[in-house]
Amino acid sequence: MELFFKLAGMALFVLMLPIFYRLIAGPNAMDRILAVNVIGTKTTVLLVIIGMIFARVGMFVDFALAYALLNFIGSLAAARYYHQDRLRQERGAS
Amino acid sequence: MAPMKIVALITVIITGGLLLYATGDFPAWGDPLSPANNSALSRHYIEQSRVETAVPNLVTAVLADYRGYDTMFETVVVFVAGLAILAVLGQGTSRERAAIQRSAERYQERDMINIMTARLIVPVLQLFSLYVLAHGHYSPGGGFQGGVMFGASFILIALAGGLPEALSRLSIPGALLLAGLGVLLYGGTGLVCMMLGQNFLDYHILHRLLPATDAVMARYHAMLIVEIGVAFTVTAIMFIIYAALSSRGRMTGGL
Amino acid sequence: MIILQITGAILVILGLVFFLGAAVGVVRFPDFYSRMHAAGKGDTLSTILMLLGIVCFLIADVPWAAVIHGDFSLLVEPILTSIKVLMIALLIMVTSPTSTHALMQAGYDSGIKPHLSEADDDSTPSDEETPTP
Amino acid sequence: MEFIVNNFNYWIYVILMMIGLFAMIAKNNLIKKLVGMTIFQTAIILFYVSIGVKGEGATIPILSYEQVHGTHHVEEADHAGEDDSHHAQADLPEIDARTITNPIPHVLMLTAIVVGVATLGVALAISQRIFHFYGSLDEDVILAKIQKGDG
Repeated sequence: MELFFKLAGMALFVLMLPIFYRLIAGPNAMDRILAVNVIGTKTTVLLVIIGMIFARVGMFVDFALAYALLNFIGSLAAARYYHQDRLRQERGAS
Repeated sequence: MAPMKIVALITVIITGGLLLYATGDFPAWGDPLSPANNSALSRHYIEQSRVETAVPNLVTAVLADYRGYDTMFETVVVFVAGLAILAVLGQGTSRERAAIQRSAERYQERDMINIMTARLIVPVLQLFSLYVLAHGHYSPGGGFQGGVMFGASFILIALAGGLPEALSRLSIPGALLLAGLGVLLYGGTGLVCMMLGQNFLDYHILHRLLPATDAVMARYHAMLIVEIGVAFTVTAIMFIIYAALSSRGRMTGGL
Repeated sequence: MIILQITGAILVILGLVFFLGAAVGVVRFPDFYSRMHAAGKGDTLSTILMLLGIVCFLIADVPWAAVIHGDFSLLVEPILTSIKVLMIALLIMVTSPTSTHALMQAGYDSGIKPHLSEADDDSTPSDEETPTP
Repeated sequence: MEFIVNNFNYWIYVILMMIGLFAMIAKNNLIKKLVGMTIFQTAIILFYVSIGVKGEGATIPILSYEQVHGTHHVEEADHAGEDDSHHAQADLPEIDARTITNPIPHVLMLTAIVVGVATLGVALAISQRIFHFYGSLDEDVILAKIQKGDG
């Protein structure tokens, strides 16, 4: 079973690489924020899987919960910033 | 290429080369007998802290008890950083603030979905942060983590409902009071130890005051008090940092 | 208990498959909105599936033989952990669509143009509201 | 080649640190300098935490219930008679220090992260103030304005 979770964790990590490509190559900032958001959500799962590998899920699940909540706040903050950014530019222009 | 970049590149290559050369003398990855891992101090913490403090989480035990001075002054640093941010950014004149308020009211159409999700998440987040704080003796957690998450719940309110909404729950003077209270709680615990005739922050004497059975449990409970103090300060300062930076110190508008 | 483990393994692998779809979508789709679509849906579903699979494994790991003999204290920690993992799944179910929505709104408001194949040259989306001054 | 493979973790930290240092020196924008500073800090945090790692068999520095309170389960009933002669702590199982990750680097970095956040906040506040004052975050523009003497 540990082998299964090691393989699953590795597969998850490998599948994050295309999203990492989007993070580097994304044409604009919003694409990058999108990629960060997806990687953050997947990191939650990865943390629980790491907990399964070490057989200390009870500890790692706390990190995962905190990470999920803070990741949400982070992407919401980024979204609000870009939302405001355009309004700010309009205000400056008008 | 700008000249500054060439200078930077040369500096970076020389420094990096020296550092890489030095890594040859470093212990191998995961060596349990490396000097840092095999020191008497580290082994004492791992083997004796369960007897001396009854706290399973070694990080909490070392953070709040053995390295209490360090953590106390880290808390003070966080407190001073919050004060410095407020001092640097200032509060803005009232006329400026009113103008910002008007434009903020006009431009900030609040999103219903964000507000509803925030209403759903904020209680969970606050409850979880209290769990992280209180359960820090047994699982990863403690004052810093719980405080950051509690502060994040106020940041979430500010993101979804606007900064005035969050400031009506935790005003800036209130946050400063909370931060000061946290430092006072930490320092006061140490002072009480001193008044009882022990060294500063030597908790085991507190068994005379606390409803604890013996000196070991006194250290256990005093650690919780100290962590609560840290959490107060970190909560308040996280919110102050967000509030001041997101509104350029005017405390209106915001993200 | 082998059935629970097999279910868990299938759920985790299914989650990985959905995440593969999301990853391909994020890389290959032409514009921000369709990428967001792939990421938002595939990411949420795959996360929930994988967490459910992990819950299956956790419940299968409980020493049921001892529990049936009356040692219920062994049941506390796995159940607590399972509830926490389910809690993460629930939170992801709520927060991930919200952040997708907020990012989409922010992308629209910061003026990202959608990729319209027949109307590539008139690049402004027709229904963009004029900002009120 | 063996030199690289044996020390690849240090290579990662050094490369990250040098990326941060390069950004701190070469970039003109103050915010980008701060980003470089944060990368530098992250490299140091990773380095410290990796020092505490103890190979394959070691777990996180949180003791299990049995390691703190002794074994209370099935074994206690078997050895109840002979436990009486021992001290109360005698039934605590031995902890091999090699199976627990070193907690000291974790503690140091826990406080370092929080202080890093606080100092980053102060730095951002100061750069916001600079932007408000000079209308730009570009170092050259700010220096030119300072030399011209208008503020």
